[in-house]
Amino acid sequence: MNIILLSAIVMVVLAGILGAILSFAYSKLKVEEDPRKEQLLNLLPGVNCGACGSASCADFADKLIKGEADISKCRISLRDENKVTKIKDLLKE
Amino acid sequence: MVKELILVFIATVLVNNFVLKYFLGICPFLGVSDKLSSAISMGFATTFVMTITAPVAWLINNYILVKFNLPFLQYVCFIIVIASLVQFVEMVIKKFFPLLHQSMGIYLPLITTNCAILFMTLQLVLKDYSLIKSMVFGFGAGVGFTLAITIMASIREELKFQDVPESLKGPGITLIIAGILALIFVGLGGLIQVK
Amino acid sequence: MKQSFKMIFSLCLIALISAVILAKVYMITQPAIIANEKKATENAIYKVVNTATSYKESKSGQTDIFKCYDENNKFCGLAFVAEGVGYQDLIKVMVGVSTDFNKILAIEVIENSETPGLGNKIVTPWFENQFQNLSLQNKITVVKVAPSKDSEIQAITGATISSQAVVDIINNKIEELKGYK
Amino acid sequence: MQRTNILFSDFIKGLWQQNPTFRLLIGMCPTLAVTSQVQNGLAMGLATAFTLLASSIIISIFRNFIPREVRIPSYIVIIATFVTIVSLFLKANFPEVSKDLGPYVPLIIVNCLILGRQEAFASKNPVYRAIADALGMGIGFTLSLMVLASVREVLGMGTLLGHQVIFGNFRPWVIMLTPPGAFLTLGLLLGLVNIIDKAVKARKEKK
Repeated sequence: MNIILLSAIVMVVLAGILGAILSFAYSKLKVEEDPRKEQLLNLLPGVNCGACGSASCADFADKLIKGEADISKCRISLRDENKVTKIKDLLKE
Repeated sequence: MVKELILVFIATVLVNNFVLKYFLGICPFLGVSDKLSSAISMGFATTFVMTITAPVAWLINNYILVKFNLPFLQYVCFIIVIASLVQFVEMVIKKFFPLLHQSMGIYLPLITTNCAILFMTLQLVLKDYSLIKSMVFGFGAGVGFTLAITIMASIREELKFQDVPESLKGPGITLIIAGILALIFVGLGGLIQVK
Repeated sequence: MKQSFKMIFSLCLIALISAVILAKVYMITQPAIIANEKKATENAIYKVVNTATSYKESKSGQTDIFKCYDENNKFCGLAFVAEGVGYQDLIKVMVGVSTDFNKILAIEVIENSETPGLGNKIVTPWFENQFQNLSLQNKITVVKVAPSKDSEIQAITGATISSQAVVDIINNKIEELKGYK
Repeated sequence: MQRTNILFSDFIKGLWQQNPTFRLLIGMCPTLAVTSQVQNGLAMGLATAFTLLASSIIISIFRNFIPREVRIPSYIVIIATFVTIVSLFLKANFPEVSKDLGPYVPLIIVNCLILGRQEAFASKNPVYRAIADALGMGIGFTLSLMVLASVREVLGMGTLLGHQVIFGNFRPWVIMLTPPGAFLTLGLLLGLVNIIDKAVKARKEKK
């Protein structure tokens, strides 16, 4: 079978299965959380590179809310001054 | 057979250490290793994750890529499955095991952007290990990562009380210490000759 | 329900586009990649069997053996790749032997990742030329001092493991191909 | 006029104030691994810059169509596609460079620099800003790789881009080509960058 068709089928099937699993998980496994964490997660890069000392952005957001960590430790979002100020106001509330 | 597995394990932990010889997982290595407790839990989580990713990668490679002879899809297939599985497993653990999520689950998203894990999956395909050997290789890679990160964390905790030159504070001195550690691990080279 | 459909659809669309693009690029670059590999092996073959101008591939068990012919198409030697683990990682050696399999014409280390400055000295002409016209009657051995017998070679100072590894790799492959005629 | 100086500031940021290797300290794995020769450092830098630029353009064009929940897997697939294209291109046209870079080419996919840029910048700004930012970061990354690679190659082999640079009986520092050398050189370079930065700030205050 022509290689383009074969690779297209393999990838679409794979993406379909994974997409279905993810969408099922999003609808069924919703866990209620502190609303601020949701907003924080949208502001943080979400790259989970671990450079801030905590393992993932979600973990870093928890620490930010508890006040254990400081936004300056997240090196990627340092680039964006207005984002940093937005995060700081969010935490002040 | 078991002898071979032990050799592969020791070679991956000591001789071909993922952090100090192949420069992998440097972002978490620099970032997280200033506290021993978080270093250890990150090490265990990474080891756990590597041990389950290795067989998954082996299955994808043998039953999809090799069977349909599509070598060029290797990177895309591995990374899409790893990224999606990670998101799914993390949600499952967050929903059903909140306690486990607190200690280990938070490290799961780390897998998608961790060089060590992708490198490990590509190496076990390149060296075309069997399923069992791939798992031992993944487990050894994780233990090697944990070893390097815990040694570094304990040194850095001592470092807080030493006077480090102003400009080297933080990542600078960590890299220099990592250089000395790498020098020690070079001494272990040639300990075991295994493919 | 609409949200989950949108998720699956976008993931599949991206996967589809990427698969088609990759297949196309793979088909375009594949001939060039195969040509590169072929040229690399060819250069090595002509280096170890220097009188050869053409070669024919044949198999013995797992290994490919290249039968070499010189300009007036006379069978002038055999070449094959021997590989094994050295001090650090894999070492690949292209070995050229005489037609009657009892003398090494020359060798060339085509791939190694030994320690820079020490182990990777196995690639230097000084080390590789020692193997020229080495007799294969008995096993090749490594000595620290100047070689006396005609099946001995001198190890590189400070890299005995790598030198020994190259010799072992060649010995094992010669042993394996003993039956081939 | 106002638009061009935003673009210019986006571009310049990547070169110095927010240089990925020396200031943001992200994307360290390839930086340490392939910089034993300037040629490899340059190839890795350009490959990363191309992937960053290409995926920034695509992601910033489709930023509104990709649903929030599957954004990380989708971005990673786009980046992985471009990395595979680069890897096939290198194998076809520059076989020796591709062999030298070896297993580190696919690691561009999980390079925190690229995914970090997509998430933090490209997925929230229009295309022309994403291009300027990607160019700035890409070139900044390539330059820092070449600085590190030239230090290691000159000391480790006495050559620069293959040509003999140091003459006389100079015994090359073989350690520079091994992993410890990479860690030590980068650590000291970071210290140097901090010293230069402090000096520049001090002079600015004096003005």
